[in-house]
Amino acid sequence: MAEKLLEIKNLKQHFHVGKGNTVKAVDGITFDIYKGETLGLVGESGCGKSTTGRTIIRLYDATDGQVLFNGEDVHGKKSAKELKKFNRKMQMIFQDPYASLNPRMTVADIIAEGIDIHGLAKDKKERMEKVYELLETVGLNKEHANRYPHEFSGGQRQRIGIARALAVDPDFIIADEPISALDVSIQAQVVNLMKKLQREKGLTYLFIAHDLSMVKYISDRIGVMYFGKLVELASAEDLYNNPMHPYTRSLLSAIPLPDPDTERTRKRVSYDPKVHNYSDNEQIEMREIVPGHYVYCSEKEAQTYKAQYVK
Amino acid sequence: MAKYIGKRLLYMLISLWLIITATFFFMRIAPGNPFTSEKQLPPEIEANLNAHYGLDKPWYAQYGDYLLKVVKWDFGPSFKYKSQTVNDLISEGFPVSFILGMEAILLAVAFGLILGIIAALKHNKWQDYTAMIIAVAGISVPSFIMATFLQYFLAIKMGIFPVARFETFMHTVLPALALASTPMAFIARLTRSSMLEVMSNDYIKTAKAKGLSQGVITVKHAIRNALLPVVTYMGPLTAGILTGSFVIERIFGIPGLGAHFVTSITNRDYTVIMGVTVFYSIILLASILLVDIAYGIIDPRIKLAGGKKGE
Amino acid sequence: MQISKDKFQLVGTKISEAEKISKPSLSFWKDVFIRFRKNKLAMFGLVLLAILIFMAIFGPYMTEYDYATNDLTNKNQAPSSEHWFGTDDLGRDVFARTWEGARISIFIGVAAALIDLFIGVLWGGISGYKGGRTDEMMMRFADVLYGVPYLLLVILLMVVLGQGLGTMILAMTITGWINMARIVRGQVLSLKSQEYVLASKTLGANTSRIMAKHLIPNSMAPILVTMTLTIPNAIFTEAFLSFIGLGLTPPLASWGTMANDGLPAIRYYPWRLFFPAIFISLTIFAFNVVGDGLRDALDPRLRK
Amino acid sequence: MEKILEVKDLEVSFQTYGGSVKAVRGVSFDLHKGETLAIVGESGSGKSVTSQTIMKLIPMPPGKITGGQILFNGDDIVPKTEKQMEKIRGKEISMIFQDPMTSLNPTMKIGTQIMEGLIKHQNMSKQAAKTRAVELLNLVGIPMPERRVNQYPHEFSGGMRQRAMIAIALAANPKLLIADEPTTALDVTIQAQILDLMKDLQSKMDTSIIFITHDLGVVANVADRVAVMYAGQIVEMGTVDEIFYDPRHPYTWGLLASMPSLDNDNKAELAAIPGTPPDLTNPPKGDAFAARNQYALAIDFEEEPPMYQISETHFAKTWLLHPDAPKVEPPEAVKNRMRQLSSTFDQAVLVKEGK
Amino acid sequence: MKKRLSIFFSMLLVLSMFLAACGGKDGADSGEKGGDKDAGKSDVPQELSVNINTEPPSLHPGLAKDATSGTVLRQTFEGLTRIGEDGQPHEAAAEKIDISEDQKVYTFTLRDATWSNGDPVTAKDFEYAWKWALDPNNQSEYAYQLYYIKGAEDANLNGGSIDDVGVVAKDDKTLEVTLANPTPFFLELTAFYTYLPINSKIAEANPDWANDAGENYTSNGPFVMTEWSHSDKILLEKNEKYWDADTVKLTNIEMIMINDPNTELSMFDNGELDWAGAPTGALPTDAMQALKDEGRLVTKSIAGIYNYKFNTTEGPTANANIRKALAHAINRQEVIDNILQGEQLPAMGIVPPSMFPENEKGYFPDNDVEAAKEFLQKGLEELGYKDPSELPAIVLSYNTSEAHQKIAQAIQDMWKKNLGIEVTLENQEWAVYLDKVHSLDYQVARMGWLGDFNDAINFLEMYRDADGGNNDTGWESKEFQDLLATSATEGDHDARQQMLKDAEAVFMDDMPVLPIYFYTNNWVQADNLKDVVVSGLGDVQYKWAHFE
Repeated sequence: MAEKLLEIKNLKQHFHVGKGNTVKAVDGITFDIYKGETLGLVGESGCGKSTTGRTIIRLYDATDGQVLFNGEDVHGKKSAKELKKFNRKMQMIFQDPYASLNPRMTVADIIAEGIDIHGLAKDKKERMEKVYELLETVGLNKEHANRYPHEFSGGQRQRIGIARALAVDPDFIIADEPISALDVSIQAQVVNLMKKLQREKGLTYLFIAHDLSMVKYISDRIGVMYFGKLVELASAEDLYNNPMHPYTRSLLSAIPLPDPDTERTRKRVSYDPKVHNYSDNEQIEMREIVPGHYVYCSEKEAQTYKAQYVK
Repeated sequence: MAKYIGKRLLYMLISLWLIITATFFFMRIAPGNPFTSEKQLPPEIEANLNAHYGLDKPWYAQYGDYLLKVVKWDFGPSFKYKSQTVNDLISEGFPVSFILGMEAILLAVAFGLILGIIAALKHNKWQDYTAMIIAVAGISVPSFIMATFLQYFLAIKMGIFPVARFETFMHTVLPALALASTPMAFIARLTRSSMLEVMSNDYIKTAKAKGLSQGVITVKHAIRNALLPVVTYMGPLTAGILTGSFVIERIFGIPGLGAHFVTSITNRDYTVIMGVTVFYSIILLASILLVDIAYGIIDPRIKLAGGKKGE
Repeated sequence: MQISKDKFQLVGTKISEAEKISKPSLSFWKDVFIRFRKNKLAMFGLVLLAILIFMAIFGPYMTEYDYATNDLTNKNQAPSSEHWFGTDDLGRDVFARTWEGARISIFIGVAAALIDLFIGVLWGGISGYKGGRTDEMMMRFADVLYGVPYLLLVILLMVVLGQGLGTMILAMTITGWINMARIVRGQVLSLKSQEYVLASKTLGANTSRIMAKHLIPNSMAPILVTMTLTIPNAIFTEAFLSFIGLGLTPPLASWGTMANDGLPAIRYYPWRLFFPAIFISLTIFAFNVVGDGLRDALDPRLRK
Repeated sequence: MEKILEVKDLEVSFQTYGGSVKAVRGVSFDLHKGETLAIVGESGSGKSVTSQTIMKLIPMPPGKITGGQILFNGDDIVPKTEKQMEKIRGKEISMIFQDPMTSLNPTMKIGTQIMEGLIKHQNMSKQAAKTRAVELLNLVGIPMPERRVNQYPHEFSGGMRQRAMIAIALAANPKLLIADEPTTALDVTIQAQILDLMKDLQSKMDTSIIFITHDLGVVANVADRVAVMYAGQIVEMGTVDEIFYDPRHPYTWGLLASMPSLDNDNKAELAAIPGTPPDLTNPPKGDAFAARNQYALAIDFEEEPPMYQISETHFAKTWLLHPDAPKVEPPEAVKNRMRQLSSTFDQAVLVKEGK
Repeated sequence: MKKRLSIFFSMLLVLSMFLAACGGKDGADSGEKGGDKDAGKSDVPQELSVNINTEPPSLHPGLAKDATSGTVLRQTFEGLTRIGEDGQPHEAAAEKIDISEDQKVYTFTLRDATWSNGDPVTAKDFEYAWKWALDPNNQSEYAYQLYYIKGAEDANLNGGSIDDVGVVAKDDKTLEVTLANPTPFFLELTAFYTYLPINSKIAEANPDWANDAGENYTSNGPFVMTEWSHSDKILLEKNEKYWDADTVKLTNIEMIMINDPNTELSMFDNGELDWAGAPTGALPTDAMQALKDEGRLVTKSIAGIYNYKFNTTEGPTANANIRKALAHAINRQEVIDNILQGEQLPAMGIVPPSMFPENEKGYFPDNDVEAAKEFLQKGLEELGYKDPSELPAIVLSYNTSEAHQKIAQAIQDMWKKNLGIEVTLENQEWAVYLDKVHSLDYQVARMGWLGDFNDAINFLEMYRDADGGNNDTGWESKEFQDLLATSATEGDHDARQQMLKDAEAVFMDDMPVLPIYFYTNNWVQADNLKDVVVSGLGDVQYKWAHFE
């Protein structure tokens, strides 16, 4: 397969919540992201998928583990200059199009923020040209540059957010639930735009979402998270056709489909962590059941999954 | 809970110590001393007095002595009022200020809440404007002018109330009114804005959807939640009002604690300065603590405070 | 109804139309202003303030009398066509003194508010943004300053700097900034986890940029409201300090010193108290309703 | 079937500083006993305003019902006073809101919040109300209800809270339940549970439901009939099968086409609806959807389309059903799901003139 | 909880209404009481209400050092002598006073009198009280008032034995006092509060006896203290055991502590006080004109002076001619008429006219601008300036107070108008101010002096030494010192007066102090209140007071 852009090794992110309690938001996850692919990350709210994204981009300092970007340890970086360089390579798109744009700045200033920080424009004129170009890239036009975020609809704002991320020419974009706050019709716009940009600029995405149908559509591979752990990782088709971890199955069974007939006959599977019934001496870890399809399980379960696997 | 209070008490102690220390040194830097007077004392007598009160010792010894006294809750004798100890001064002045303060607080809270609630419920109607004009008028008139006006019109001109002194309940009405006017106005405005905020919350809509009447919604759902910011404001307010007001006490001839905050400083009555400062700080810190506890009672969510959100 | 057939021609999307924003571009502040203008009370306050400031600037020139010249033979004159607001106990024209006092009171108020703003925003911003131990220490310092007797601080300040307008303004701000700092801190605490701040961080923005471009501009609403309340507060404190005798050096007049001088005269020469008192109250009133109006106009919850 | 609710030509507008926003522009529909009507549309399409207007929960001012009728059991709600509404709210019509985090009073025990309605509408004693509250919590599937009644909302998880909201709404056995995006804020698995619960309760209590959502998957799951709203108007309405298997309005097409399918691995570009919904302060001339409509006809930019009836139950508001309109092919994704339904008329019938 | 809270608030509401309602009744009552006072002349209640401004710092005769404490002590205690209605000392606790030839030994024979608890008043009580004050362990700040007694200063300051102090109780009734020098005003001093007796039995058993009213607080004066509510009021009752109880008419005195002149006058007008203004309280200056017009204002001059001190060590005020120019250039009468309005006397000397009657005229005419200009010219020449504008800026300091501020403003204006001298004002907080003045860190500073006893020496001796405690001017003169020294041993009254007069002339010739006015006491009193005695020192006595 293609070369690895990002390697996440045993990443942990624990939050102290007072009285000596810690929340293990991310509890030792390991995966790679290949150049040019889209890796989807799904799970219910609170499972740690957003924290994973934010820790990778260093919004949080990791409790433990490594994030290697092009082989360099992201969290080991120290100097401001190195950090700045890194910030240009990795960017993020946020969930809430209302909260992710500074209401006091014009669209032009929002988009140009990266340009200003990294000094990517020689003068005002060049800066504005870049802004116009970016606006066009995301399907907006020049006239929008001097407006304020509150004048835009959710979908337009999300595209402004994308333009802001693109301004610094990143290689890798973490999209943190970029469409979950948007209407169905607008979701498609944004997803189409992201796919177009990926094709044109060779971007790599980490696409975090809880909407499985859209994740399946956009992703090459999908990771399923449950309570801070990655429980299954496989190619998109494989995950949908052959879900192995019981949690994945439950998740898939719950997605409502826009088809009354299927809905009338659908059987939901619920997930109870007790079904694993692990004993103390069992080694629970990510195991490759078939090439490229990993499940977090015990050796015994792995055998069962292998047997169940249907081509 | 106990642990929380314990921790808070510890913080209180640290704050108190810092306040004591700062006051001690500021006090000593200030020119003049307790024996400064128009008719200067023979230097030998002054030296004698200094020796007697320990003012001839090096500063660290005095500071140490002082801390020890505070710990034993014995602030020593007043330099100026020789027949009284600081403890006497406080224990005689505080009850007076307390009674007056409580009256003022009751007035301020009762009328402040009523005005604020009326204003919020009739947002942008004439009732709102009337209530807010009353409230702002309360803030707009400095207390010494308010006190003088009240005294002049209600006591001297109309003879409804006695002019001054602290004897019967009638004597307390005017000073309590003068004391209450500003906090009442603050409470009214605070209540109004927090009521407006609360009334725009979804759960008010829920209550309305249940078929509850506006009155029930206001009383059962809105006021309690709207009280939170008011309660926060009540902390420092209570401490300030209960420990008396120099201005009001002077105009109405009330033997409260407030006068000591000013006269002790102009007299350079060291022990009284420290005594009332410590006393005030304790009341202030304690009322802030009480407010926080009250907060926890009014708002059941507070116990979970301190947590960070991971996602 | 008859519709010509050629109207049923397929023309498809007019996408430029669909992305067009039909409303005129409204910057945040324009929007605020439009809403503020609808608030009659606040507009009244604004007009009042404008009049007061106008009078503070031009008032002293409207009368031939000087605010500082004594005329003991004409002391305590009631308002008349000669002395519009009467004279005080040294025979000085109260009208002239009132507007001279307006200059000083408003100047003290505004200057104190600006210093409060500067220190408060810096202190509260750093405290809130850094969080943790720094925050704890900085806020504790504010607590302590709050606990130390204010008068003692003022006296020390006067000893160190001597009496004067500057000292007076500093005296206002010794503890005045604390409130602003608390408010800014609260704002920054809630804003710093906003996604647009995170976005700026991921773009590599440093702390000062985040503060200047994101945190402070978005805290402007409560900062502004607090400022409108700081100004009357300073005018107030000045009056209080006059009351206990730590006020300005004469013949400088402020509303506070004038009201304080006029206070004992209420029974005999009420105009000496009435004019400064009414203008203190009107100013504070105006600032307050303008502040309230701003609060309402800036409140995102009340925006629709 | 008995009609429990008839909404006729409802018009609602909001007075804002920027001008008057015509949020609902002539909406008509009816609802039968025991039926679930789903209202779909993107945000700002007026679906929430419509539903809240039925309970007169929109703040007035700035909101105002500028026209139309809401007949509930034959009785017009529009002219009713607040006092009269209090007898209907909670008792006859209940509502569940989108965000269970904010729609419960954080400082009041869950039990008390359920009991309020019971005490108000059924004159229950406190004790009886509490017993009933426990039963209701049990009914909505909250374990250990005896303990839970004394807890505060923050001690409940999101799903639990929505269950509690349902318990509050159902407390007085209302005839109509309005659910305003009740599952949007929930995770998929929790959403599935809540949907099952609602269907279950509906069959037990024979309540009518208006279900507001923008998720077509949810619609397919719960609805008997569907109304598609765009820019303050219902643009298509029909049974769930009619909407999903024989949609006629290009906007409905767009909605269906913009959803990826789970079943096939087709990675072709999604048929997104371009652009942004119109600003309802100045609704565009003609069809509000025209500018975003790839099937727009010239007339769409001039004349608002009339409502056409496609079957007994199926209506669509588009010029494409005009006899003179060109035949157009719906998008690929929609074409794939189209089937011939037996009840469809041979020819679309004009219901009324567009204004 | 929610319920309880709502109950709490409804209670508040009810409570506040209830309180307001029952308050109304109360007010009506107090109104009636006022009416009672005027009714029925025959049986007027002999109850006096006065304001004493502030809490008396100490009611221990040995610790008291201020006017307020003195006011209370003067009513409750009786010294060997008491200043009578005529302003002269009369025998009080002493029945008979013998003075030795050299005027150094005083023998007091006490009359039969008892303390309020029935204990006899003995000579030992006096000896005890005076020696207690002189004992350096007892922190008496006014012990120096006793320094006229032989060995007193030594015992108090220099570790001399307390037994060597010249006061001896020969027996229960005889007290022999030996003075260091002949002191013509000694009998007047024995009426002063530091010279009051202490019930030695009680005091020895109970060092804190003076801290509160009660059985320990025994006194031998016309009244006894029955209640002391700190910072609020002091209640006195007639002392039935007082030897001269028949003279005392008042049954009760209420001394309240209101520190606001306006409030005080308002209470007086409301019938809540029988006296407003000096010496115990104060009148608002703004009320003076009206009170004078109404004919209600009572004025009495007292032995006290309001002056500006000059720093004679540096700056332009080091030049005597400049000082004189400044002194001549002010219009004192105008200040008095328009600002003080209390009929004060312009001061052109430093000893009050009650001691030097010729000082009603003083050493130079008031408002002598011509002379002032001449002095200024001379002064400027001496300093090498051509024009007053070249003078370094003069700073006039005063402690913060409305009256000081007004006077300073008026004088600032006069200096500017009459001499063309620019003066800046500087006001300071009291303690800071005293600190600066005492350490000569000023140029011109306001200071007042109230006589402790009725003798000119009291106004002169503070300027004896440049570093003397109350000099504050840095001024010193050999001639002045010599005159004072010889006067101290001079037994003849007239000769001594002349020496003191000469000393004042020396002082005025150099003008280290700019006298402005001699104080007066101004007050209003209830019409039917008679015979309250206010002495030339501003001491008030209620022994003879009564209502008609």
